Amino acid sequence: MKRAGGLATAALTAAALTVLLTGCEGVQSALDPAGHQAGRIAGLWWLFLGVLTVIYLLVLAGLLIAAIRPRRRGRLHQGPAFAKEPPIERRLTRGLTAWAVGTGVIILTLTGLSYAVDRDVLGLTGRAELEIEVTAKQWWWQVKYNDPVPSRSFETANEIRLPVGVPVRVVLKSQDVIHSFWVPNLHGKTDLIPGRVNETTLTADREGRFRGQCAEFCGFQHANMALDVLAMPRDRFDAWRAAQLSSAPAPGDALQEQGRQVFLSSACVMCHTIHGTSAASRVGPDLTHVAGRLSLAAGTLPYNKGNLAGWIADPQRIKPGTRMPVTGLSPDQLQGVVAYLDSLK
Amino acid sequence: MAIARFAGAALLLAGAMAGPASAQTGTPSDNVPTASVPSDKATPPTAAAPPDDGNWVMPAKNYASTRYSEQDQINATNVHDLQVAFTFSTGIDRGHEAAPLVVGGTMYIVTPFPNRLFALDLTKPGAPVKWSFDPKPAASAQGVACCDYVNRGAAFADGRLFFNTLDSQTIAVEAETGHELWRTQLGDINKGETMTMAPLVVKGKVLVGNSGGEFGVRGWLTALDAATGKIAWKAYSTGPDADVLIGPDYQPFYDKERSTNLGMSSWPPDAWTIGGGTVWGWISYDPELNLIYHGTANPGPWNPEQRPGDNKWTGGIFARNPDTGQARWFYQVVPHDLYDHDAVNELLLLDLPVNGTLRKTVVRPERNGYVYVLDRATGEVLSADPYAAINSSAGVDLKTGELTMVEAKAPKMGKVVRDICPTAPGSKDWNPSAFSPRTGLIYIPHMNLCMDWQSAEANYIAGTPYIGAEVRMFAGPGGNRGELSAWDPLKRAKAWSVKEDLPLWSGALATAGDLLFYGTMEGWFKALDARTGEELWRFKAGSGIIGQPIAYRGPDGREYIAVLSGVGGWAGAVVVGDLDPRDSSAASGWANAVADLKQKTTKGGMLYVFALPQRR
Amino acid sequence: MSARSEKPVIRRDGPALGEAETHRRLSLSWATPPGLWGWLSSVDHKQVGRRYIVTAFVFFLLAGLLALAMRMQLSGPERTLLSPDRYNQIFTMHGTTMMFLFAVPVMEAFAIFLVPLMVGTRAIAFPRLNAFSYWVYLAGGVMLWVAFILNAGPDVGWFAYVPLSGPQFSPGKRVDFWAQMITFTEVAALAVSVEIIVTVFKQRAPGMSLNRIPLFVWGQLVTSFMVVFAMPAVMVSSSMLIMDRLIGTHFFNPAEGGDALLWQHLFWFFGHPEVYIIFLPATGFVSSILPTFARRPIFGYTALVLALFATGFLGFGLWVHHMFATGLPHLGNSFYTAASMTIAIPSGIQIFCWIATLWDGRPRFATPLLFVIGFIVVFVLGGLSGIMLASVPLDSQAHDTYFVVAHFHYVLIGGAVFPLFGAVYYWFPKFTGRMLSERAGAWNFWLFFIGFNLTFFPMHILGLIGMPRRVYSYPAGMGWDGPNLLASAGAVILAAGVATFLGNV
Amino acid sequence: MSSPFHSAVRTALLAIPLAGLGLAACDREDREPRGAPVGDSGPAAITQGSLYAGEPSPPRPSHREYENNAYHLSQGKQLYTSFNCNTCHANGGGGIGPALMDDKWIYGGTLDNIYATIVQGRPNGMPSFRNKIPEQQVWQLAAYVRSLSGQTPKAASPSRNDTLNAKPAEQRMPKEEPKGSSPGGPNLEGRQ
Repeated sequence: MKRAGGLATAALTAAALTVLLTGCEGVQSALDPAGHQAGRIAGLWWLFLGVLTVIYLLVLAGLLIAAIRPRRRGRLHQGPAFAKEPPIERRLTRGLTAWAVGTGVIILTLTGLSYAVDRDVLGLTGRAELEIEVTAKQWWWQVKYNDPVPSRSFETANEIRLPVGVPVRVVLKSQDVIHSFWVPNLHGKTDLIPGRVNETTLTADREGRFRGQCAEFCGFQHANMALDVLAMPRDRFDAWRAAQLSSAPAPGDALQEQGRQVFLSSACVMCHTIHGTSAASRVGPDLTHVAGRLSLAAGTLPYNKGNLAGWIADPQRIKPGTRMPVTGLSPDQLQGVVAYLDSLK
Repeated sequence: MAIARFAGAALLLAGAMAGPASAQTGTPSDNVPTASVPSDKATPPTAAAPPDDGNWVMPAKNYASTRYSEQDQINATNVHDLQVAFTFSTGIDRGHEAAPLVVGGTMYIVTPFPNRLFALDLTKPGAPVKWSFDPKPAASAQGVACCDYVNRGAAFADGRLFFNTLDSQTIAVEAETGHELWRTQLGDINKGETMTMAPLVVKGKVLVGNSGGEFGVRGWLTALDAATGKIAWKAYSTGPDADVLIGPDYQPFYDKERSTNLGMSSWPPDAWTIGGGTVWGWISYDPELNLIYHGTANPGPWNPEQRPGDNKWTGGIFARNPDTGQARWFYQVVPHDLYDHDAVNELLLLDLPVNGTLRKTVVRPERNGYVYVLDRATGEVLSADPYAAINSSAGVDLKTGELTMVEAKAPKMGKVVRDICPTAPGSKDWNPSAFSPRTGLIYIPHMNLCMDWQSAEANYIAGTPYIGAEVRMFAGPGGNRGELSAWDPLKRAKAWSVKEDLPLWSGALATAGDLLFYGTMEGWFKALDARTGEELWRFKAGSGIIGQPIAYRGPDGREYIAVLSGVGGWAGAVVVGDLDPRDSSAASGWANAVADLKQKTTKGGMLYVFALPQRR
Repeated sequence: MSARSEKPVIRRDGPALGEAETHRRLSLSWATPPGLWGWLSSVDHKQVGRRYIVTAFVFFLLAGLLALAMRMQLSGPERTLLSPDRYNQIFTMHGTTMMFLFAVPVMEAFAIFLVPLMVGTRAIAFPRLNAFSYWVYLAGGVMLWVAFILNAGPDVGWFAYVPLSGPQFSPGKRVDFWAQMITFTEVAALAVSVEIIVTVFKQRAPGMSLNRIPLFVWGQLVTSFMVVFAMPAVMVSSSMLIMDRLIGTHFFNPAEGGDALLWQHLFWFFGHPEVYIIFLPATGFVSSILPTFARRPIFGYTALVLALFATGFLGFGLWVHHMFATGLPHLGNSFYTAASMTIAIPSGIQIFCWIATLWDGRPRFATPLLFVIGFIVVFVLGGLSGIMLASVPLDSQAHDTYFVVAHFHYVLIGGAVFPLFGAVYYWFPKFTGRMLSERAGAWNFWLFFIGFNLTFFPMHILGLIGMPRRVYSYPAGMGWDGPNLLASAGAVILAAGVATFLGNV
Repeated sequence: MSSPFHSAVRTALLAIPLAGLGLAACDREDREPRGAPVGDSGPAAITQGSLYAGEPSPPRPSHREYENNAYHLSQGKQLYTSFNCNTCHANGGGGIGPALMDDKWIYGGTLDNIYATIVQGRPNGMPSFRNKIPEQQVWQLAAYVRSLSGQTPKAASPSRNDTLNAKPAEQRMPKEEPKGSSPGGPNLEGRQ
């Protein structure tokens, strides 16, 4: 029995270690903070982990000792304990009181710490310099960069880019069901709830590419509803922003031109927008600069021409249940559309 | 005989329209009715409202848009004898919003789609058809007409009739023969561009604008050479200044209208290309200042969250030079319009004492429920007073000209905002009011409706509506859905008003007999005492009336009142489109407001002409 | 079972009857009628209790199979064993079945069987209601599972958040079945709670004052009160959901004046106490088993009872910690943080008392005690991760991730299933008259314990490194492959443990 | 109280129709995002009346699965808004276009008729969506359009939407007997 227990413990420890070593650094990890908020939360996490581990070990030690401590033979209780053995009862009661008080103090401390971090993480909202409006839809993210001058606002999808060190206010809305916006490396999650407007603040501390994912079950493709977050230096961000404001470039060659024609006369135009063309529907993501994005289909596939073609050819294979239909384009048409879309940097 | 009269009338008209030079030569003292009006009353500028010759050559009667006839044979004492002189069926059963025209013994009627033009010979008994003209517009235009296939009338000038067809053509026809002179295709129905407005002819130019603000078109007003149909200029309502014809002449009163390329920068990128601002309403013209005044319709889509910014130059009033189209001033009545409040209603040119000084003003009962008085030379807002129930805005700041919106009533995505007054069609839609210089009152046929509104994400698919809102309308406070208010522009208050069960969608007509005519959607054609509002006479027409009544002097010298019946329009869509009022959002919410209309009237187009019985 | 008394029985509302006549009449009314129909219409609390237990275990096994299917799907990245539609139905059915058709009913079943015996009465109060509750429960469960087998299983999660579960986003009848099942099972639970409360308060044997009733009965009593206060919330909300879906009301439609968050408030007002509804009876198991095998009376009877009360009371004040991410006012959230953490105090007291009992006793490590020790090891870990989740900032990272999955499996399996297995081993002779094999029991325990930890411990890490819950698939290269594979392997061992139990039974 | 035998018989009698219902539910609740198998195609030509030259195209239960399936109907409902059907036809009450929730069918009320109307367009303003809407989605739309007047099974028809509720939900619409296309023609199929 004990050997089995030891084995189990060993297996558990080994498993835990392996996992911890591989997992900590990641593009979607709360333990690898890259932003002010996530950093504070991770700090709190390690603190909680430390304190609670100590408590857990204490309990386990108590249990272990209680189970295996040597006992005098034949000392069995007869009848109610209260009368028979006051000393041990008294000792245990004192222990219980101490234990309860200790628990209370620790809990009070932890509550206070949690509260302090909560305030700190919140406190940044007022100082945001940039406002991004994220609208969740089944199953992708519409991202709007708002600006006091309306013509300097623009829209993208499934991708947020932000300048390093600048607090960014993210306004969160939903158009269908409840989703949750979660970029663990930068901050904890906030829900997007139809009929409500929520807010969160992101402040990236360092450059990098992070991944966010919907964290509230939202139907068929909850699993494939991710977004990329790119933290970049201010100047590169500004350049990117300026480029996003421009309309889509004109087709560069005959194939692209043919693709553009197909796009504008087929099912594509019913759902998508490409600025600078007559396509301006808002069912699906804005494709004005689709080729400049890091991934396709809400973080399902990395962006490249092959994946783009595969996605258009049979979206239902890649993301069953997605709103993007199988359009039945002929191979020629598909080739053209892919060439055209790939030119939209 | 008839020809001679006709020619005389035409000559007279030609003179009136020849421009400010000739208009100014006429001395005001020649003008009997206005001269008799005391100076503390509002009067239309004589140049824009010349003496009545008994004809009716443009839907608004004159450039000042008073819809006032100096015919006084029919008056309060004899109107009860008024009876039908003759009728004429147009054969079309859609909404008849047009005003008949009468020029020297001939009456011209333009029907809704398919936009046939009839000339009726008034000199003969029963007014037989003299000629008719069928422009044969494209049938599919019906699918992109937002609010029934209406047409608001033709315009007559220089022996020619000008009118628009639903499929975006402007056509000139020889008035005498009905021969087509020219036609110009101005818009593309595949993008949702239609034309329903009545043209206005100013100084040899035919001014027309497009409809389709609900289809994501880009609004414009264009001037066509009356002789050839060639485009003289075209002023867009959105986009770069060069397209909007904003140049060195542009001197708006308010600073917020003054910046370069506001027509682009006040929109999200590219949104101005499908941003609406159509010019489908009324145009007035002041020959003295040589300015035309026209409104621009709502920005598209309705859902305001999709178009942050002021959305210039939609929802406002332009003053332009008719020769070049260059803008003189602009005032945005509804910046960042929240409720489909097209600013295209009639613009009455009145010289009005304001704070002791006589100001040249333009008066507009606006969709948002205020009577605006603007200085027509500068665009300054002199006053804006509510004439209907309003809870979506809290008045206009006369210093800045800004309309104060009520935040709680602003449309929201994903939320039904309840009980917004007025509705999307406004306190008053296109149906024009009339002004009588004798009473000094403006007669405003309007509505008393409120609505629930929910914004939704609008998808632009070319040729389909671009709206993004669900609306259901219902009766406003008091339960009456319509009202005719007599507005005193001096006191800035209602003199009297008459409540109507159904919303009013017809124009008003004031006559020198101190009568006021209008029709209701259930088919009553009514005459009120213009001073008291007392109902003196009513007649039940075959179908609901949404047309514009006119008064004219017939070839026999008698006074006639004419009106088209034929329910329809946005308000009557539930009848003409045979909609199902169980769906309260049908016809963009109108079905709910007039769910009982199907029980009260049926469709059918008919001209009614009334006269007093001939004395033997 | 009928308590015989020496004196003639005096009935307040009837004639005085002799002992024999009383006995005859009572036997007539309480006896199980003959035949199939008789069997079906039995109102004997022991028979109903056994049926409840067996039915609940059947549902436990079914839901466990679903869990295995999910673990197979998630054993590696981008597996296509299950379609998203199937997967969503499966995880919904797993959660729903475990919570509504297994955990609560099985605890009530033990109460139905044991409480009357422990307070010394001949039958549970309202025996017909008791039988009714079973049939309603069975109807609800069968309805749900038949729907599931016919491809109309709910697919919106056991929490069925609107608007996803609402009329627009869940077409068809799937959610209707779910919501009706909720109403059925909650009616059953409410009925049983009323019976337990009345039994404990009105039918105790003479001389059994409240401070002498067994801790198990205390646990069931507090639980029953919690059920009475908590279950109506979910019944009301599930009925509101059905009305929204079928007759077009707007309780949860934000557009027309409803609120999507109303559902969450109502659901978690039930949903959090639900955890204690499952856990408190289990503490009753522990407090029954421990003194027996520690061979020492339980330490701190009064403290344990007070802890039960405290837990029962506090359990209603923390539901918002399920909603920290919904953007509720922050000050309010902080209150719920404090309240959620406070619950650690009564739990800590209980743990201390149990360990103290063991400490001072002379334990015999029979299977039931093994399970109790396993319970302490596992449950304390779950409780401590619960303290983390009570903190708003930490919850904002861990909420709706595998960390939470790990946490509540530690709490629920640790806090309820371990004691439950212990209780089965402990009371099996009483239920059936047969002892279970100790050898198989040990195998059962160790397989279950190891399998459990192997399955769920890695999930803590998975959650922290970013894996959200309720995903049917996940991309490769996220660092999630290893822990997931480990968890799936653990699930197999866990299943082996359960299989051993089945074999033993 | 009846005997166990009787109750068993009763249970069995009850179970048979229930099982039938259950089997029907299998298809009704399917969520096949891809729709009908590849290679299916729309109706080549649809006549709306019995006055036609040549042989009538035989009535065929084409793509019934779309209108018996809750998922397809709800997809159709979503597309109805996405593709701006609602901006002309409102929530079925009509506006620019005719009402769809009443009993009048100008161009025929069978699934095939509606498919043809969407794909081909109609002369008085209905645009043609040929090549613009993938075939499967047209079927979904057509099925949804039929649900507006209660032509689809109540158990599969959509319920109220989460937006402004302008009219009773499709599942609560009374079934309208389609009128407006001549009897004897292929429309009989839609009249059962």
